[in-house]
Amino acid sequence: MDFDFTDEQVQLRDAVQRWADKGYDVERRRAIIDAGGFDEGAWRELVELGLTGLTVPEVHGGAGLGAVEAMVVMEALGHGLVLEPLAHSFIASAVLQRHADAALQQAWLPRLASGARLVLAHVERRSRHRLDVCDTAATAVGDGWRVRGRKVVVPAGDRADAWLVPARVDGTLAMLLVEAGAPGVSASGYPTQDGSRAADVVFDDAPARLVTRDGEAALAWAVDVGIALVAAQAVGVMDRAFGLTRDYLQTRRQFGVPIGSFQALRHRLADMKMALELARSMSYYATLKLGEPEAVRRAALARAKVQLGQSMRFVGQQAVQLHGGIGVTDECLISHCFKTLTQLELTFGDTLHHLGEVAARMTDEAGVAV
Amino acid sequence: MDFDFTDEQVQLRDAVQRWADKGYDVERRRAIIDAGGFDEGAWRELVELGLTGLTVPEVHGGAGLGAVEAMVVMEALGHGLVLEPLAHSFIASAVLQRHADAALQQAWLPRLASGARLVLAHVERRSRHRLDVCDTAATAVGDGWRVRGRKVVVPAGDRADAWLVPARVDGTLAMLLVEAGAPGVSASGYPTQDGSRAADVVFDDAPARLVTRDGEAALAWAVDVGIALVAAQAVGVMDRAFGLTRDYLQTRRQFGVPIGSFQALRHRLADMKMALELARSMSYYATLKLGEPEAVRRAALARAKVQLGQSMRFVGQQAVQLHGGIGVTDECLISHCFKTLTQLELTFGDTLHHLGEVAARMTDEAGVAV
Amino acid sequence: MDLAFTPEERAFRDEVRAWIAAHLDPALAAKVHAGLRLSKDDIQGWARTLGRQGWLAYRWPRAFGGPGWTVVQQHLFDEALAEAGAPPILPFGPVMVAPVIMAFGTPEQQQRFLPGIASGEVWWCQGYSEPGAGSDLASLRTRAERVGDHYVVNGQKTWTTLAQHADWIFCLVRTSHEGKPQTGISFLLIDMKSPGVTVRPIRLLDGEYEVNEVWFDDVRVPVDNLIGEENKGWTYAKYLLSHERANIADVNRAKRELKRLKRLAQAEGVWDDARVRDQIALLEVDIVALEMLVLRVLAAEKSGKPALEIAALLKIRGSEIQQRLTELMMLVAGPMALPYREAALHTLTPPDSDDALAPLAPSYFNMRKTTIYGGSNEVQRNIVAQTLLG
Amino acid sequence: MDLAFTPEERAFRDEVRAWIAAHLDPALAAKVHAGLRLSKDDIQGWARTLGRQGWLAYRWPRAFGGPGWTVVQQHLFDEALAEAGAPPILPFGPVMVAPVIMAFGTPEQQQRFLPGIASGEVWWCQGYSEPGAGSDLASLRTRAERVGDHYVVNGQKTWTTLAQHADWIFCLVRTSHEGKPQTGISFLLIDMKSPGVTVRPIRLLDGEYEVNEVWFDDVRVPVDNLIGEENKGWTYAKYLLSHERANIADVNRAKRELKRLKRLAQAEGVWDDARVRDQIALLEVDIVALEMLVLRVLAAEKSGKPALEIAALLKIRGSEIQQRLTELMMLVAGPMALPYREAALHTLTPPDSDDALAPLAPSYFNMRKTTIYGGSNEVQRNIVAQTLLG
Repeated sequence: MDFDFTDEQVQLRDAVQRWADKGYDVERRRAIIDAGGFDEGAWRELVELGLTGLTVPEVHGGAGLGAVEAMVVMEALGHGLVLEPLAHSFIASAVLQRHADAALQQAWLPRLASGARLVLAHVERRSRHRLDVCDTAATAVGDGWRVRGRKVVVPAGDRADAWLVPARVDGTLAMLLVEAGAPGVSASGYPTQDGSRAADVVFDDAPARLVTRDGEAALAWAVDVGIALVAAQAVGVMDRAFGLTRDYLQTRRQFGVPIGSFQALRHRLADMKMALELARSMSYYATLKLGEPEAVRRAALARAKVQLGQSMRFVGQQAVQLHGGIGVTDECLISHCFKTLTQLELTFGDTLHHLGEVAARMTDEAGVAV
Repeated sequence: MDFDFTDEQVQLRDAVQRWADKGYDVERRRAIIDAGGFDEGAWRELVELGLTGLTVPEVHGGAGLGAVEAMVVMEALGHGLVLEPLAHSFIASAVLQRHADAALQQAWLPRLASGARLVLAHVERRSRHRLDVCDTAATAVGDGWRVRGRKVVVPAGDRADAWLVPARVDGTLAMLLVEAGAPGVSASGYPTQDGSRAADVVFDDAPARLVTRDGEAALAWAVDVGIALVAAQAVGVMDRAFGLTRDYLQTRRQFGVPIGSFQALRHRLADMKMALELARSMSYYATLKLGEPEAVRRAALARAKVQLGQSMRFVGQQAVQLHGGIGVTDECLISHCFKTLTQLELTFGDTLHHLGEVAARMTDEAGVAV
Repeated sequence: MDLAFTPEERAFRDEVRAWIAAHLDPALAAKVHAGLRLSKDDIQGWARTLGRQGWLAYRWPRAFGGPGWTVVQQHLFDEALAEAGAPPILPFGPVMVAPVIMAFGTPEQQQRFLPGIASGEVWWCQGYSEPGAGSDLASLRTRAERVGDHYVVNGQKTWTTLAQHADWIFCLVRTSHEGKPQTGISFLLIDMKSPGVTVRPIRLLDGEYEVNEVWFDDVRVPVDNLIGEENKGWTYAKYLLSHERANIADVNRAKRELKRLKRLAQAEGVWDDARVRDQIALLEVDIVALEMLVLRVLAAEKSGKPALEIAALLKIRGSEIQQRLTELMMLVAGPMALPYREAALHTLTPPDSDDALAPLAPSYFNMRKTTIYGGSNEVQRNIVAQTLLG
Repeated sequence: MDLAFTPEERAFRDEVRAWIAAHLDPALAAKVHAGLRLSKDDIQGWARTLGRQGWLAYRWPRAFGGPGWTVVQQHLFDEALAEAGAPPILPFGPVMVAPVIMAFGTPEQQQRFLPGIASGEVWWCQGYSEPGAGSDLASLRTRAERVGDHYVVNGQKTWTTLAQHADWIFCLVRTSHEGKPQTGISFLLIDMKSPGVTVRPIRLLDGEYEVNEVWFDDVRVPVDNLIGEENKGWTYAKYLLSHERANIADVNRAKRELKRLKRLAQAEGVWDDARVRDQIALLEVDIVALEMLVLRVLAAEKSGKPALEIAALLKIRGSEIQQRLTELMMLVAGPMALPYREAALHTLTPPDSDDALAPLAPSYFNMRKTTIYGGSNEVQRNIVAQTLLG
């Protein structure tokens, strides 16, 4: 049992954090939001930092690193409030490695490493957080496949090179890969609440490659990996929000004293610290449980998201509250932290949804080990 | 719309409060707890105050007063932490007036007024808070009835003169009346957590009189009346606990100052006040909604119990917490307030149970008027 | 003790409901029911409609041109407006500055200012807060120096709601540095068209421009615009605060929004999801309890009794509930709440369209203000504790 | 970064589990699993069993007769004890006074006192709190005056846990009134059989006698019983506080109690009640998160890094969870939790009997103490805030 980071992991974190601090400062971020929420230049920089191939095996041109390194990177990106959805490169890498055949891996893993954007497109208009609601359907046509349906709120969905698309095949779920530019594909993008970008993507008998017929397992895997990544990102955002709030309490003066001298606010900050550290603990837990058998893994990731959801809401709301009026302005970074946390809570299943998952998967046992 | 008490209601409240302050002081209360939780002398004094017949019609020897007067009395008894279950006299009066035939009313309402104890015995070992779980059964024998079953946690159940007993007849619920001393009846009493008294009562083919074949409606009515009474009692207890806590914060010194100067504790007291006033509001609401048609009434009373349950738990726990070490001693009255509030939360359905009732009865509408 | 309204009160409610139904543009009501942002014309147009009927200043006594309604009638009217989806009545004119003018203004000032407020023609805003003086209002620094028959005002106000549309602003300004900070403050009315007044809208976290910074750079204000005595402004501001009514809890709006939440839950297919439904049920209980609290305060006012100990709780609870309402609506929409669709925040879209969900998250964001402004809920708890403990 | 224990650690766990299974009386374990009250013999008998094995003082270094286990081994042993239903190890001897004696006692004092603690033969209690000095420990007034080679002690302690069974008490006493209140305090060991010591058990809200008042009336204590230097007691007490371990969160007990809660929910027929089950699920998340927090602190200690910023959170969260556990168990029992059955609090009854539910409400009542003692959670939040904000 060990929660230390290796020297390499610390270097990785520092490198990403340095880039975010210097290369992705508040002004650039604001410009990216104004320009629609996704920046090709920033993405290229992520590629140059080697991040898109971080978890791609070395034989396919990646760094061959694992879930802990992905967590370290996501936490740093969260702290930097980076808008570009690198998490989806990690998710795609995980799904392809576990579920795709050798040819598809050979075709796509190197492209992922070199920066191609392969994005999970699983949310539908009526699915909310459920993974079993899927109206999109796929049919075999000759030696290929066709996909028909509509996916929504796909991260940077109109800037993707391809999408991983769950679709029904004869009543069960499959996972397919559809390339941008294929006939019958159209994506309409828009900004999201946190300033990043998403799109609705329509597949009108679009040609596709089959990733796996066991789409249920592949989607569950994709979402669990996604939960762990979102957890790490959220910890980074909360850490930023916590630090900003602590600073504010120490510098802002009212009634002739720093507001950090008021006991009610001091206790609130202590409670924020509690929420942050519980969330950080469960972010580690989420990442370290990804290797467990599916039943254990799913229960664990659901637990993590329940804790993360509660912490995100509390930290986000209280960070704004403790900033007072300035906290609700667009100018103040804390409002961006708050909106990012809100968006992350709604991503890959919200708190109530995952509470249901925990309840459904609960056994007689208790503790981290089960 | 008017929440003023009439002069008569104020006099009634003052009379009960005076009796509780002087005649039912802490020492007497402690002696009653030590002696088993029910005192015949105290009951006689309640009878002499005219309280057992408060809601019995004047033609039957009562005062002919209504639900608001019962509420006023219960709040005063709650404030006085009175152990004897007067609420059940009001419940019995309400059930008999609404559901019993003239003969049964003639037989029992005058006895109620003169102090006979007729107690609702509806909880069974496996029912928890549900009213539809009932294993006790009744059968018609000749021109009478026989009851077989076991009821538990019946307030002062071994000191009752008779019980109102829901029982199954041909699959539906009926309400019967069984007299103490009848063959086949046995009651074993015990103290309860709040220091009052209860009993398990076994009916072994005990002879009974039918109150009504519509036991479902009668039981729902009994419980709704009970909820309103418990709500009022709880407001009295919370008011007492709140006052004790406020006094303690003003007098107890730590670190050289009254602990009521610490902002975190001051805000907690403000939150207790909030919980108390929301509860008081919903106690009024509960009482004033008793006259509505059954569907509206049931939804309203469930709402009231949800608010009361939350307030009771918060006020009880925080009153103890703010008292510190002394708060968890038997000697300190605040611990008795806390235990009483705990017991009241578990009486006539707890918070989660009634949340379910509210959810099940929810309509498109909103507000007090619906 | 009775929950029911009198037959007269019920008749009154029927009357105002009918009038509102006849005069409120259904398209405008639909915007309100859909949680859309309202334009200046939406708000002021409706204010003028009410003004023509004499109902914009519905809390005013007859002596000043109000309808002279009882507190219960006022509540029923407020309820009828909310349930019909009427645009909000901005409080700055009729609710905030008008009572001060009535109580402390000269007859000339009353004749000069009150009619424009009652008719909805003149848009007022409030100049209290300053940068650095949030909850600590007494530390304000905007100063007014008497020069002949004018004050010369210099300084900055902030969080000035909808000042970008305002014709007039009522300000607390510093006219003296002697004594305690509170004692050197005066209550001044300033024409927003005066030379030297600059307004900069502040973009809020939901993308909207709802509050402003207002600068005063050697703004000349006639001494006739001073309310009451110089250096007594703090007293007038406190008078205003102590006259804030039960409607600070905004419970009628909460009832309307609860109905909207229920409609949304049905439309989004989670009305039968036990977990979501329990959350709605809990909120329903909260709102009923809040309404009962409001009714108790109203009933006390009606009987002429003070109910301040309870009234202080209304702002805390009301704001928490407004926040929870918007939070739950957003959660009901799930991931569909995430797209930020600027146009759909202003323009009606079909109720079953994706765009209809666009206002939910911004409303949730916007409502964070309710526990901050008008004295943060921390300050409110200080006030409650002060009344309880001294 | 790894959640798994090493093979050596797993082997260690197997070993201690097997030993506990072989030595713990199943009837005693059943009492613990049923939440019953334990007698003096229950507690001390088990302490002696551990003492004979050398494991009662399981956190001690080898130099003082402990097993010299790593922090992870200590945690695994604690977990094995909890899951097996072993009676608690009272901390006053092995965890509280012993480290102070090791760090500041003379070799003679170490030889005199430590063996009796390690063997479980000598029962210790803690004399810190006084009436009027709860969270404000430095204001204590029990005084010790040096008279020849004795101190004469006068005063009163309170909240002294299980002092009615104790052989010795370690006390903070005032030996000087000069300087700050903290500077005049000394750390004194007192034989409870000394003339002038009076113990009065305090009845708690659950009917149990768990804490006591202890009076000192001209009690003569040899100066040999002074630990360290006179007037330095505050330093030693603080040393002790800073050495409180991750087990202050009591997470292993929480895991056992969560399993008990689940058994209860099944037995009472509410395991499939969605509302109750959600509450249990939420608590399961809380407990996993708490365990992760504990493991992080342990791992930091193992790597020799301080983790005090997180450790300060453990007492707050651990106590809240203990309270919620007992609260939910009581709620699961519903009205069946209401009978107060004194005998059933001490004596095993069939698991499906009504009596088996008797301990639930008293446990809930009893657990209110956990957010009060050892520095109330309000004081804990002060401490956390102090480290964050200064």
